[in-house]
Amino acid sequence: MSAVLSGGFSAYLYRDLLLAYRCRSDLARPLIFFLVVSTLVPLGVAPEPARLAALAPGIIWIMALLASLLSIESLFSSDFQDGSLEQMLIAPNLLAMPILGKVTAHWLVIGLPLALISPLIGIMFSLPAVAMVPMVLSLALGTAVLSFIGAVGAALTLPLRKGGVLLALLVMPLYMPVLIFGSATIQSAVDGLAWSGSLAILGAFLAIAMALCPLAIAAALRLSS
Amino acid sequence: MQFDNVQQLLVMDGHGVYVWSAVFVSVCVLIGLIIRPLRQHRRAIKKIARELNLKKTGKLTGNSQEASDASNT
Amino acid sequence: MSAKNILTVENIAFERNDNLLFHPVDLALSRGEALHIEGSNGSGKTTLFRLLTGVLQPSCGSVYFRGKPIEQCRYDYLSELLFIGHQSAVKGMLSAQENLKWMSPPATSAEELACALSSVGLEGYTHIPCHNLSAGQHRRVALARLITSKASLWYLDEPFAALDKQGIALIESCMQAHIEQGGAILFSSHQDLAKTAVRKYSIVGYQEAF
Amino acid sequence: MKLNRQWTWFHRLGSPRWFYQKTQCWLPWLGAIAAILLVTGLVWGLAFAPPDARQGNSFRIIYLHVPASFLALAGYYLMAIAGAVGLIWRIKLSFMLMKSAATIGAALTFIALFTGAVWGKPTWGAYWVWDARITSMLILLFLYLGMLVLRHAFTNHESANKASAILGLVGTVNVPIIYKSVDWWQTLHQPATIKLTSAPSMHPDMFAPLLVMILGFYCFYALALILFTRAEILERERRASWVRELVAEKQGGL
Repeated sequence: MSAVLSGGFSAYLYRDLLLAYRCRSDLARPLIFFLVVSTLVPLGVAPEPARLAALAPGIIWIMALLASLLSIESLFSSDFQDGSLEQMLIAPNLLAMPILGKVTAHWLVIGLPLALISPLIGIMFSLPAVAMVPMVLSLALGTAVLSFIGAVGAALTLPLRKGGVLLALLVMPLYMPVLIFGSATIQSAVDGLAWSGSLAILGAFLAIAMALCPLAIAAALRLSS
Repeated sequence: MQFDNVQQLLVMDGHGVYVWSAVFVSVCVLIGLIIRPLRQHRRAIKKIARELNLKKTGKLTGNSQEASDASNT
Repeated sequence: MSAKNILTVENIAFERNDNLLFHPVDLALSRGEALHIEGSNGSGKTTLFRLLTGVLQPSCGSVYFRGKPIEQCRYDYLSELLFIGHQSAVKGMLSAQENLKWMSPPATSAEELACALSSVGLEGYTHIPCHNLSAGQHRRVALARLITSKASLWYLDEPFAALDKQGIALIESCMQAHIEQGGAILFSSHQDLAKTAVRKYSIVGYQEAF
Repeated sequence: MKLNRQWTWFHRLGSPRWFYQKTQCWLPWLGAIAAILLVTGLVWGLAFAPPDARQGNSFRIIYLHVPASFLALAGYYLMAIAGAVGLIWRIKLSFMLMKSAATIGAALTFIALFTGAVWGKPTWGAYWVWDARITSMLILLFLYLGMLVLRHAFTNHESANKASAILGLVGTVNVPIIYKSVDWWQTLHQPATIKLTSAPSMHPDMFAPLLVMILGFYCFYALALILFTRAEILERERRASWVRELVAEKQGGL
């Protein structure tokens, strides 16, 4: 085929970032969703800072999880519709490399901005300042794991027309450990305990996901044609 | 036997309703797990038998029937 | 299987929902030759291409590239292969030149890309995002790969679909040139080639499995 | 026609026809053993085992809860292994086993959840308690439901089988992670309450019926799996010649 395609990881990372840059407007969609949905909580629950601070770690993580889930479905569907997924399957290089490239691009475009914007929500939820850094770190690591696991769900439900809800049902049980350790990092920081332990476990999840998810995604993509 | 009579067995000093409801639901689900495949099995056989009969009668009335058979199986 | 055959296919069959899609296919393709796959709609031509490129695994039978099964020589088989399917694999947000650069070997320079695009009749459109172009023009961007590609084995699934007269003549000349340089082409189409001599092979759809 | 997969014994073992005929004679025996074990275990546990010191008679639900949750988890691994075997060697029979294991596993997980919830009422005063064991059982139920829903979403059988096999493999990697993280989450938020399944430390009179019940559930699981798979074989292989002879002969016999 051609060396550009066999370049795999860097080629697909560059192309997906370029594509995301070309339609910058829909990059903001998950961020706006994250902000809007987080403002629902004080309206729904209670504006008192004390009660909000108690809820903050879990709520912020759940909102980030939903925002990432929303945007994961389009990871492969645009390539599936216009046929470039078929070319990806036929490229001579290892199929896991383009997948790594695409998922990293998705994380850089969706996951990282979520993590960087989360202090804003932290302030709204009167989260103590000491918990800001662990929150950003846990969200940055966590959304990477979420992108990998979500990509497996997206690849499995690719040939189905209305795969959106099914994708959420498939992927939600696999998101729960990440949610547990992510919100625990922030919670232990708020309580003044050492938060590096649960962050390390999030890192371990990322290592497992980075190693195993591309295999599952490759098998699922081969299935979709 | 831990209980003197059946009446005590049912009541189980107050916890009977929980124990027996759990037992009842579990037994129902277990029996369902046996009945459903048996019924599925019988239905499959009936379906195949109907296909066979269709094919047998089809042969009797010449080949034209055969073509329509093949298309709708 | 003599090494001369670049591609040998030994009674490939594919089963979907317990129905065989087509009668088992047996064919061989050697260098400097084009094979025209004919078959009615739904007789499984696209599935055959997917079986040949290794995306789908056949229910039985196997494909040999230069005498070796494709599972064993996947890397050099796929590096020698160019496949253009029904979809044109063109990204709407990228311009025609970026799309072609993405799909052709990295060594191709900007001039080569520009001249390939102009020879398929897209001179003025090289830097316009493709979502402004028509389906026929998307098809031409995809088929511009025939000019820039260095692959020796071509699989073309209905190359002449959505193309006007002038486009068809252009594609046929590319195929003619490729065969003369010793390449091999396997293509499916509903219309015959005007000039080049081709062998024909027809696929028969299969009503009902065994 | 040279078959590119040579017929090793492994493939013959995997042929649906061999499975259908072999299990024909196992069914009555397996059914009898499972019935005897389950009835004796249940009667023994409910009527003859001594009540627990703290929980009184409500602890008797353990005789249904523990075997069901035990089998639900073991069933998930069996399902994933069947899927993996099907994916690697492309054996139809193992995909059918996987499909049946998914249905039975979901039903057993439901039993485990229902009995666990009912057991929670007398012990902790509330039907739903976020105890580690019950929460992981709930997540396991979601995994099973995900499998069943994904399977029904596909029209083409082959991709349905392969997709759920892949999901099964991804699930098996996550099940231990989920169980460990829920346990860790449990200790983080609540002091260790009465552990629901303190089987080994139980009095021998209480433990014996539990063992019988677990054996009974294993036989029951095998029985249900064989029944479901036989029905699936008839549905999938309805065009095979041996199925038609079988049906014709059965029809002749009626």
